[in-house]
Amino acid sequence: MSTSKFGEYGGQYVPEALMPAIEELEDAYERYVLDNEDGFMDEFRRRLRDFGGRPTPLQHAEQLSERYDSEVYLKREDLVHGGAHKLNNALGQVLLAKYMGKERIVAETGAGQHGTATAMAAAHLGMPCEVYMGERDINRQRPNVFRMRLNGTEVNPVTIGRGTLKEAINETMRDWATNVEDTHYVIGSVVGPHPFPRMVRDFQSVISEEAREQIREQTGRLPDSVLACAGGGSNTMGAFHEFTQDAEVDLYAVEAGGSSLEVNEEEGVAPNSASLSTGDEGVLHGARTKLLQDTDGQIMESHSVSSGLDYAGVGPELAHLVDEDRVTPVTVDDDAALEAFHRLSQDEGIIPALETAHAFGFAHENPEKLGDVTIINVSGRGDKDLESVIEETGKRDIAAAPDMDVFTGGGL
Amino acid sequence: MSTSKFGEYGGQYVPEALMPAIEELEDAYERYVLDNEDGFMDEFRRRLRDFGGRPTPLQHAEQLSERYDSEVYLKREDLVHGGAHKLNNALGQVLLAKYMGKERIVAETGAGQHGTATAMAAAHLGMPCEVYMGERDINRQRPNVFRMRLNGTEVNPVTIGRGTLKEAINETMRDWATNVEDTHYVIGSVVGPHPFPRMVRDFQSVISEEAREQIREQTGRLPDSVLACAGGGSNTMGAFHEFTQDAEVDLYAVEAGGSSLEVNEEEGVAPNSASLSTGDEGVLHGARTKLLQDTDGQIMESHSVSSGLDYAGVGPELAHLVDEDRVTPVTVDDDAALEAFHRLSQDEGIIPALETAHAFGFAHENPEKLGDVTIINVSGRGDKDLESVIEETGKRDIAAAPDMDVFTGGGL
Amino acid sequence: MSRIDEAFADGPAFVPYLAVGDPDYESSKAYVEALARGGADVIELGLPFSEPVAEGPTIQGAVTRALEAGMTPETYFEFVGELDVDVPLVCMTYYNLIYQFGSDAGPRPFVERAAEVGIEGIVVPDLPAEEASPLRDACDDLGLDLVFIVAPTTEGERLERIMEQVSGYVYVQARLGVTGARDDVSDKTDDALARLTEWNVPKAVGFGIKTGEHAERIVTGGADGIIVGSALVDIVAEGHREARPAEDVAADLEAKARELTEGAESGYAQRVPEPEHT
Amino acid sequence: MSRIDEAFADGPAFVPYLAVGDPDYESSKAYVEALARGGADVIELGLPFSEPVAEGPTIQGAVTRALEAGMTPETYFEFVGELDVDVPLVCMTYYNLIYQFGSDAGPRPFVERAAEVGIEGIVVPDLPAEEASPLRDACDDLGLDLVFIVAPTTEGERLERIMEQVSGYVYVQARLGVTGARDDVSDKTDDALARLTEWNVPKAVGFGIKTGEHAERIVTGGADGIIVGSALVDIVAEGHREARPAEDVAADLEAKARELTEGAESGYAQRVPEPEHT
Ligand SMILES: Cc1ncc(COP(=O)(O)O)c(C=O)c1O
Ligand SMILES: Cc1ncc(COP(=O)(O)O)c(C=O)c1O
Repeated sequence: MSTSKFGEYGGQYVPEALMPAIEELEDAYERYVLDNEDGFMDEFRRRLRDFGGRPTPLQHAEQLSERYDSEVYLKREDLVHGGAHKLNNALGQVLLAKYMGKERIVAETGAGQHGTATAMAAAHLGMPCEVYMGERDINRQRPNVFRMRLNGTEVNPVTIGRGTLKEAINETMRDWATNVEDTHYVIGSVVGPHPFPRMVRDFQSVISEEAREQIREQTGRLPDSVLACAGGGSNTMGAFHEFTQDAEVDLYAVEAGGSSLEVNEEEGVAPNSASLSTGDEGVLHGARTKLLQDTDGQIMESHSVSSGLDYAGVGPELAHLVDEDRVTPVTVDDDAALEAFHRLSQDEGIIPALETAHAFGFAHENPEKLGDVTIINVSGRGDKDLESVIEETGKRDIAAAPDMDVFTGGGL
Repeated sequence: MSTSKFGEYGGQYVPEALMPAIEELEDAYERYVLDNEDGFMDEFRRRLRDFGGRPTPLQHAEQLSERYDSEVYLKREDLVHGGAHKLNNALGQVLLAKYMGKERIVAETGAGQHGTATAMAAAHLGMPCEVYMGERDINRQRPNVFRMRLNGTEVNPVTIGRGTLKEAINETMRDWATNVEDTHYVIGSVVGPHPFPRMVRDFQSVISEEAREQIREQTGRLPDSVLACAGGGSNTMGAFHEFTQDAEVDLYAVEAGGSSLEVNEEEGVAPNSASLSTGDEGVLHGARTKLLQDTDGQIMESHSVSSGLDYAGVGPELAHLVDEDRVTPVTVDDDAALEAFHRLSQDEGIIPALETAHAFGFAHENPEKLGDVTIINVSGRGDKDLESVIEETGKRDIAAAPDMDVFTGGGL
Repeated sequence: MSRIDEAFADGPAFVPYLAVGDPDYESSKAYVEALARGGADVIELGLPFSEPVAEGPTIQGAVTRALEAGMTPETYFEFVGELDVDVPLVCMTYYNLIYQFGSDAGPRPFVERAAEVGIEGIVVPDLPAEEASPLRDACDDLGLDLVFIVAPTTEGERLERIMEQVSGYVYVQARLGVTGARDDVSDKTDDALARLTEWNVPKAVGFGIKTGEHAERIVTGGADGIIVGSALVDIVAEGHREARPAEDVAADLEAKARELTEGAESGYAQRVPEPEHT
Repeated sequence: MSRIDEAFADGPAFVPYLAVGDPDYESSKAYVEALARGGADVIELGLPFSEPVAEGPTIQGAVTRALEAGMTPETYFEFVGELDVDVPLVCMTYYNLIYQFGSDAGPRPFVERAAEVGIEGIVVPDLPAEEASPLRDACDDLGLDLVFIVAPTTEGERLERIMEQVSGYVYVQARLGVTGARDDVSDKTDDALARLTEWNVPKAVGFGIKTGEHAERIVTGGADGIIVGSALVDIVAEGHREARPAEDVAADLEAKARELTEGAESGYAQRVPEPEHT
């Protein structure tokens, strides 16, 4: 049996009603994913290629390489169908749900990227799908809401709390607990109870499988560093996994520093989403991991300019790798992320997701950490963020931002 | 010397001020593109792969295949960086401009896809860029305008006329005529004076090069038909070119039928963009081709729900292939295109561009024409069209459309 | 035999739930005491957690009100210590609050403090049997019962694993989903009870019970107790919404408790006589 | 020697341009006649085309007004036929209108009809020498001059190819870009004229000339004529915008024509004597 823990982290802290489904999933994970029963993994890889557009390129970034005096390579997950790495996992899980005979899919979404990926995968495989999304996020990422609807998915607004990812996960767990018999919950990151963190990582590892081979082909060596943003940590683990055994490769998990790393215990608000960097151990959404919590153990409201990083928890495996000193957690704040968003758009002709922009913010602030060869994971594209970027750029004085005159009258 | 004509069509009908630049371009086209001088084509192909994300998959579409009782394969140009086939050409031309020592790029855009593709290519290659776009199109495709600005491109609104593609081309030609010495005009389709139609086709032919090989790998045979939408006709020629010698492959160019194929001579308005199907010979934007014009030769205002097809002309090579009976021109109207947009989004989890949706509309209305194996070119993704689709769907009773309750309060 | 076991010994037990501190400290105390007066045999006292994943909208609302009014684990324990009731108290909360309490890692400090203020049992909706041993050990050492939930989906080996660990009573979840009062009684209740006959531990059924009539039906079906939360929280919420005096709300809660107690007793009276539990 | 050649024979030619039908048929006629009175030696009469790619905003405006007022090729020819002026007329239009005219394909029907109403030359901004032979042939057959434009970028072989085909006069484009009145005279004018000295055909400079002073400078520099469009269309546009009586606008046009004619003549007088053109 696959172990449910990563060191002290992980486990299965869920309502009893879900445990049978989780056991069933564990069994399916082992048979189909680990043992390729009925050719599951072959079908998954074929669909990831034909429907998803894999492999994605590893692109040498000329302007950034010059800027940082390091050979910068971009792993282009923004080119995956739907615009982010999220499809790697969503397609895997929806297909697995089909193999398991499930008849309905539910999912949570923050930035809407996991929701759109799940909606696409569900339409592709003919599965009915409902997605829970915080009301605040619905307003921050309207194009993604519309895309889900177009794919035939129901979008259920979650109005409780601050209306972001944490609440959406709560609500999806409640749906799952109600409809567990015929429903699979497609969780969107390497979080949740075992076997999710391990399974999602396995689906996402295609990123580092490809990148490791590509960098050796292109440079004849391994990189000195790999950078990925970290919300729940699925693009992160996906980009790191195959490199974890390569001790010479530094792995940087770039978290959202938000507006500040200080917390407001009184209000229960952390104006950041830096759970690896500043959080401590606790239990949330089915797993023991590093969390943003107050001293009592109440979960804090996190914050980030990017919805997809705006989460108080993080994958248990990452928490473990940080404790083991294998992964270095670092933070980039909202301002620097926006700046990096504009810089990449102009320098390289790639408009990144705001989540992704954090990884580039770190490269910009710490070029000396990159080494001679670095890989930055472009976890997604920024089309979903245009409205937020107009608004957030307008509030700040961002050197790299273009003049936005064409947009008198605001919003899109 | 490459010939400037396709049968009677083509040629070089431009102001004298541009002729030296066009001769220079012709020379550069022959040396770099046709003869791969200085390894131009190698660099182009490498960048198309690493930056652009090629090759794109040829995906078997399971739900459509069942629906139409034909093996339907989708050529996934929507997965190209930027979301459409347009980058194939834009990257080629911006790179060529660099090889030619030009220092500035101008381009026109309709749907904004060619503009964003050019803006991305220009940022990627470090070239200053200005894009002309009709004011009406700016309003129909705001996300694309914003993307261009983010890539550092200037967007110049064109207010004359109806403010669509035709006027944007006029205005870009005027800019080019003014700044011809250091500027290259990256035209967005297989239109304009020689060598543009031939050169743009060559850059886009990668679509059918890949598709022809992929279909043979996947089915062991050639398709019975290839379908592509046709505005200027660049995705069309790109998808057809390598099949033109295969007499057994039917080639369907699907034009925008708009609201009607009837024209209003009085008003000078054709409520469609079906120049291949209903237009006749004339000279526009540098080439002799099929046009929507009144009996005097004044160009009509065209119309389509999709900005990218909304053009009164078409590539001269397509006009020639239609006269030769090698390509069959057909039309799909606004309603059927919207219906097809929703159908593909729900059936296959792919949200197509409204332009692309026309090709699917034809398949739906004429499944018997597809033969046993068909390739439909998915020229682009629909993210840019979300606003238009909400609005246009709201005006109609579209069976395939989802309920749009989440969007009370209108637009995005 | 624990005091909780005893509460189930003579006739059906009525086990009400309230979120502590909803809508404020003092009212909440009055409400708990009213439930005791209304006939409660055991009281489940909810310690509010920010992520109540197992709760429906009613109890989510209670938790939010209590947290906004400043409820914390330490305040909760003070509250329990001050309570003037003579029935066994069970703490219901989520694992993170148990895990974080005190300076040492692990659940022991929480259980120690709970024992100190007179808590006699604990139930943790997000702690399945698989992850329970540290808490189980602490409860055993300190003489607390550890209640587990059995869901409609719990069968076979899983059921056995839980039933080996449970003490006090087993919380029989009457239907899938989250907490919340319902207008009907779940069909699954009887099945669930049937699966449990071979075990001797008292079976308290919860999830959806709203009226005396529901209570009656469920006890008739063989339950040893009924757990009622949302139907009571609804009364608290309405009182809060309408800014009614706490005494009036308390009186309503007492009346509701009585209705449910009586319903349960009436159900018990109708039962085909069977060997009583020890 | 055509009548157009003759117009350049004695002293510098003033060649004004107006879009026919701007802002309406009758006013437009009055305006053209006013230019003749003001000293025009040749008049370029624009036949409005929907896609005036070589024009700047001023002439685009004129074209739009004329089209909206109903101008068509056939109306244009009627207009020309009715004109009461005694200077050679040159039709300026885009190739598609020439190509589409009449029932036969090709430019011949257009040229025949133009000849019939008294047009003596044609200039087509989007028809480079490479594509001109069918029109060239028709013009030759019917005795019309075919004027070509030489741009600042036209050099070497291209220049020779054009100069071999041109007749009437060569239109020397003074600067890159599109039509439009400017406040300065382009530096490139002298270079352009210098490149053309070896050919005997009259050289008329256009693009940007606005004042008598500009005209003077350009003729001093060696031009055989000046072509002025936008500066005149500006007067028409302003009259239209302010709804002034057509006679007043016509008077202004006549005055402007006179200013430009005089400027040109004064420039000619200042020229270092050189062998006159034949
Ligand atoms: C583009 C992109 N990158 C990163 C993330 C963060 O998620 P994770 O840390 O699981 O990769 C998201 C989440 O929505 C995302 O959309
Ligand atoms: C996605 C897409 N498809 C098709 C077209 C039509 O252009 P063409 O006919 O040149 O392929 C456009 C033009 O913008 C487009 O954006």
